[in-house]
Amino acid sequence: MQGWLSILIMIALGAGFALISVLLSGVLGPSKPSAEKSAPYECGMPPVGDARERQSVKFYLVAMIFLLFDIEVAFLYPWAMALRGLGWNGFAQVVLFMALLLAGYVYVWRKGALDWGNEKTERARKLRT
Amino acid sequence: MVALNHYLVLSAILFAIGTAGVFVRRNLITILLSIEIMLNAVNLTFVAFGRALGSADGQIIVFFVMTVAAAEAAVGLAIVITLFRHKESLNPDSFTLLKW
Amino acid sequence: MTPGALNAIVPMACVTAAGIAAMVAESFREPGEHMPIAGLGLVGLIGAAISAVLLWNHNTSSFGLVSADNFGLFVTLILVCVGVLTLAISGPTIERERLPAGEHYALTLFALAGMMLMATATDLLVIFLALEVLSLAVYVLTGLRRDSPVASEAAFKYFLLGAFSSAFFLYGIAFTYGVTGSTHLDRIGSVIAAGAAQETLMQRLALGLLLVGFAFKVSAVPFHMWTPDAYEGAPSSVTGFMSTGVKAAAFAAFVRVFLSAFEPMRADWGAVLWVVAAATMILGTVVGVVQPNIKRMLAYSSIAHGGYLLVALLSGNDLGKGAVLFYLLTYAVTNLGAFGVIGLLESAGTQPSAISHQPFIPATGHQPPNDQVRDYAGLWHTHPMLAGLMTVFLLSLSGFPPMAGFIAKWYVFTAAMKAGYSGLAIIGVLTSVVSVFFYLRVVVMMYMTEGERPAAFPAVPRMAGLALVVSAIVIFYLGILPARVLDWAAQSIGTIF
Amino acid sequence: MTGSPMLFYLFAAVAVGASLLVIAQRNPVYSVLLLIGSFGALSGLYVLLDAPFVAVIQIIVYAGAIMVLFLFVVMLLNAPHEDTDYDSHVHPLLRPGPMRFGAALALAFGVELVWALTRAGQSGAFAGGAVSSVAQIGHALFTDYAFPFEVTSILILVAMMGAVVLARRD
Repeated sequence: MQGWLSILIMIALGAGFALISVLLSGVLGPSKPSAEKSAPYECGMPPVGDARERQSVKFYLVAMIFLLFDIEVAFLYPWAMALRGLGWNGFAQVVLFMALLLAGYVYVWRKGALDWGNEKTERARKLRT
Repeated sequence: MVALNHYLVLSAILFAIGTAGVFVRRNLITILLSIEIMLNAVNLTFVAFGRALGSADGQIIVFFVMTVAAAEAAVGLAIVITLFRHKESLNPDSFTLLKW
Repeated sequence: MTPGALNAIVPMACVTAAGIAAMVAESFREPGEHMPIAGLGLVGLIGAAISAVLLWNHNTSSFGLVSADNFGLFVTLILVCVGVLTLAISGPTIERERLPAGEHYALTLFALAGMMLMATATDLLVIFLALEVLSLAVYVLTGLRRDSPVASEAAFKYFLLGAFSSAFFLYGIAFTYGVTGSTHLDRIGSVIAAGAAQETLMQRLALGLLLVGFAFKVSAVPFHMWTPDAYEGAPSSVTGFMSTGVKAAAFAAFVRVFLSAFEPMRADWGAVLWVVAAATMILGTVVGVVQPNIKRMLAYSSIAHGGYLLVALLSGNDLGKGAVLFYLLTYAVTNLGAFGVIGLLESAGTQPSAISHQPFIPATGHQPPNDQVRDYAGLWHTHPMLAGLMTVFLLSLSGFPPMAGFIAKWYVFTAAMKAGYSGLAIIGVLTSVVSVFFYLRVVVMMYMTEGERPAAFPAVPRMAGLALVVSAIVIFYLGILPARVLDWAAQSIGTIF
Repeated sequence: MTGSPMLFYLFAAVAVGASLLVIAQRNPVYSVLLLIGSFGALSGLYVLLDAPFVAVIQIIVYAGAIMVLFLFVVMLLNAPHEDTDYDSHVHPLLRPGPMRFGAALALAFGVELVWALTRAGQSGAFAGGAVSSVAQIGHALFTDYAFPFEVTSILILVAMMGAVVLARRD
């Protein structure tokens, strides 16, 4: 267990610092709530609509592609550690793995899943081509 | 002393919670989350058996199960998005086009 | 890893390479440009067929996880037929419903690769991964018609129950690993055989959970809820592919796991499978009789056929295993033909609209217009060829003598009688007789009753028409001279156990 | 080293509690965050089982990527607070038929599993050497499990293509 003590300490410090600062400001600060002060802050303008309006689907696409390539990286950790023992055979396996995922990346890139422009310019560009 | 059985019982409880979640909850996202709970319960069983047998197989199989869970989550959420484009609600009861 | 060790995965690798090529080709295709992606798929399938034939009788195995024995190769050849037929009949469906063609073909090829791997894998983990590859591809194929709420709903129901049951299947693998210490089927078999005297509780638990996973994939009774919805919601070509390919791969793995690894525990799963097989046959036929929609009717008929295959699997003797293979072949060709005709007729009803983006389903009904049985009225007058082909397929499904269906069912029931399951054989014969009624209901509708709508006769695309005619010929050939294929099937049995 | 039982029961309680809350929750955002908490407890259990590498991967891949994807979709769909047509103060067990049947089925299945496992008689303490070095895992992964490793690349390809073709804008 001794190896994990340092990590526990780090977590405790991080969480502790955040909690303490929130608690202190809550306890020490003078709290005289008024209508304006408790309204959500929108650079001074009166807030309009609720906080969560619909986002476009490109956020989902990027998150999904991040997830799938995150798995590819997760497979590389043990590979890197054991590469000396695996030799060229292990190297060939990962090259094939990366090549297949490269094909996936080409597909995703050509299909425009990663295009980040806002919808209007994207549609205009697509119509032009 | 913590024995293998403790871990197996714990993963059985988690698996049952996931199964119950798939039936009980009326929200598509939470149903997918319950399936993730079930897969995690199975991961715990694999690691517990791997540790009991003293081999690395258990942990490697958990690797592959995580890849499968990620792929399933990606496709499942894509299908939920296409469903949501037709109907604004996430409540499975409102999807009743295909009847008995 | 000597080069020789890679032989067993060559058929699967060919189809995967074709899938990846189709995917990359689709990504470089300009929106309007026409590319022969189906041809690409065909090349991959032919490559797989040639390598499967070359590997016949070699009984090679690679990585110790995949063994290309005759049993696996026979199922691989069935899957190649399924693949070629699917590529042929999916042409009209893709044009009419404006599906993304490249992705449709690429996903079909990846699903086929998953099926071939599942049929030849001898390791539970590889079977699970192959099951996931083919299931994900088929979920997406089911939901590919994005503008139809019916298809999206069918895809989600199929996905939900599929993910749910593969979690059970995985839990079964976890317990099997726990009890036997390995996921290789042969080692599992030896450990269970050695410890057959005192069967631990956990072995039964593992057995039960694996049975749940497999029962779902072959849509056996308690787990068949998803089948009618998924078959009705998906495009016809995908439904044909799904009903034949997934079932063939699932049954191959079912036979391999239960008749080789868990053979010593036969007493446990024998009784359960008996009940499941009987219930599947009865429910599939009885509920199928009352279905107005022809796709739902064929969904229930495919559940019933799953029941007959379970009977063959349960009988477990060499005759039974040969019966499973032969039945899978005839069922695959017949069902794909039937769904091919339905796909063509669906395109007959809905003229692709002039406006580019008008959704193909008229705003009123969400059902494609002629999906009901009564829409087939008077088909003989408007499309004589399609009516003739549909009659051949339906008669073979019901097991009429000259067709292959009769030989397949006869083979299954003799195997059941020999293995002493006469009860199941009797139930099987009775349900076959009842099923003759609801297949003939459609035939009668086509010939005797008058059709009210003079459907415009669209040119039946050459490829699809040719594929349907060839499958009709194969059905007659297997029906009249089955001897050669039967001994191929018998040959492939010896190698697996 | 299986750690002191107290730590095991702590992590087990957190995992079971968080999972129960996930399926009892109405708001999907809270259930996703609770599930991340449950994954944290699970990775603690993996550390107790001398599988530190799986614990780290669990946090990175599961909690870090899959749950982020779930949160994105929940935000994307602006998942409303669950609109249950029956009034919410109805006791869960009195809800419409299928849910009660499902919950009862799951409960029975859970009890049966737990009963079977406690009697399974494998309650011996853990055997000797646990494999917890990443190099050992890596070596085994790329020699015995080389082929499944390549199959996962096909699985990722199918998932990527499926998700893009289904969720694309046009």
